[in-house]
Amino acid sequence: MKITILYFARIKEVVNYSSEDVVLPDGVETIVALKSWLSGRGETWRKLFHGSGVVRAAINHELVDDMATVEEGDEVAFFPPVTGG
Amino acid sequence: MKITILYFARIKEVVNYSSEDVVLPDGVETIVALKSWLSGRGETWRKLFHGSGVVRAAINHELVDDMATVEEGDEVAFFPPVTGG
Amino acid sequence: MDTPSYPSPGYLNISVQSEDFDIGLELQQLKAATPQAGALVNFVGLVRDMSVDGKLNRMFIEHYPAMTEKALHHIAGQAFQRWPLLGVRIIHRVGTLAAQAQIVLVAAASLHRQAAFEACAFMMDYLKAEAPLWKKEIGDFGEHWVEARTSDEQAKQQWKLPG
Amino acid sequence: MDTPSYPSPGYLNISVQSEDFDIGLELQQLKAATPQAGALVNFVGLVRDMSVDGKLNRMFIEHYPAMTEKALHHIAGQAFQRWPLLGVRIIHRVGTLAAQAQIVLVAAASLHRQAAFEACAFMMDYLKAEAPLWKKEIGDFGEHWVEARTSDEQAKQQWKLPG
Repeated sequence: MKITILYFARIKEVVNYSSEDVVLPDGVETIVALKSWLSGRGETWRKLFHGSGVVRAAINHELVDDMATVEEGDEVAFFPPVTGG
Repeated sequence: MKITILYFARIKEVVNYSSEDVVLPDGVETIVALKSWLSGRGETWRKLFHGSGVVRAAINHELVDDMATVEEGDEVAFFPPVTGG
Repeated sequence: MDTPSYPSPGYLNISVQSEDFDIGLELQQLKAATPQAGALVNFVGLVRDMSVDGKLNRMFIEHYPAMTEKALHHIAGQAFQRWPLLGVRIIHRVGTLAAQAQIVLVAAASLHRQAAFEACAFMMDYLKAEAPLWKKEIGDFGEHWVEARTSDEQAKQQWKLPG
Repeated sequence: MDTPSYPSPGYLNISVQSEDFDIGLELQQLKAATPQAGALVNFVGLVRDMSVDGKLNRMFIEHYPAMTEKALHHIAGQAFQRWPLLGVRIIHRVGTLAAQAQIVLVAAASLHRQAAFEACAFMMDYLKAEAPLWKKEIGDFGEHWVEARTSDEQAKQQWKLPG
């Protein structure tokens, strides 16, 4: 299935993208599975998702946890803990 | 001893004074004794100090309780519970 | 203005006045006086247009002139002792005020938000329970002195420190 | 602007903008929109001129445009559900801000002060923990993203309702 992924703040700087459209292989249907799949891209990605820093996720503009389900056409976002206010 | 007494808000309207200088007889040395002594002036005063309404007191601009001591030259004030803000 | 009875290591400005005040201007001045501040919290109390007895036309606020500023300094001094505040501004109006008029401003500046929030709420609770001010409501119903609310005394009690 | 996801029986106005705001004007508009209000509480967050690494020259605030207003509406909606509020105004600035600039305004109007105080503190705690905004500090030390503080997450947790 095809989704859009957005990256913000420190994470955008680390991966060097602000957004991308990706086609997920079968079986990648949750945030945690998506993180694992992206980690397969190499060291930068593996450290990002499996290092010490917390990576938060949103699906279609709602904060979600790792077990949330990703569906066709979703806008998924990855970002660090928020620091506004 | 001689003191000044001020009255505020509802109490000022009841007694119909805003202030008076009084000379206290010997033995009237606390707020509670002062209230009793003033109550001797008549029904209006007795109801004011011994009725259902709370009367607060201050001596020289500090809130005090009934047992506080009154001294020569003090400015004593009687007023209802405050309602500012 | 009285000398504060408590130490006020920060900026402190207290006014009791009949004139209205400009919230934006007051906060700008507080901000200018506390350049390290990261948080400003302020409360504004307004004359409500309804009384328990019906529609209110205006309010009269009486006070005890020699005592009011002293009481407000005392309250602000306690807030400076309890929270790491950079500045405090208090204004209370007296005299005759129209419905919807501004009555009181209490503002606190601090590095972080929690101190400013707590100190501002604390000062309002103490002001309501201790500052010698009395409101009279005037409307079609005639006029009456506002009754003190026991909830205001309870609000003050919750700030009592143990021991 | 998004449609609020929660009922907002009162006045609600939310802005995410790069422009500065005028606190006095904003509160005047909130007051005009809530003529029954007896209490206004507002918080203003400012860029501090010191960072953990030294003197700060400016701050850059990044956000997730499609999500920020939605998150703020969600937060305000929760406040309307928990307190008898008459109105809420939230402004958050984004982009590059100078030291001492205003970052955020959260204001609540209610009949009595307690609701406005609590709702304003609640909204700030939730905004700090949930709104998709990120600060980068820029100074003589270079630049760094601000680290999230665990105290902000704890501040949010204290508002959790039992059960």
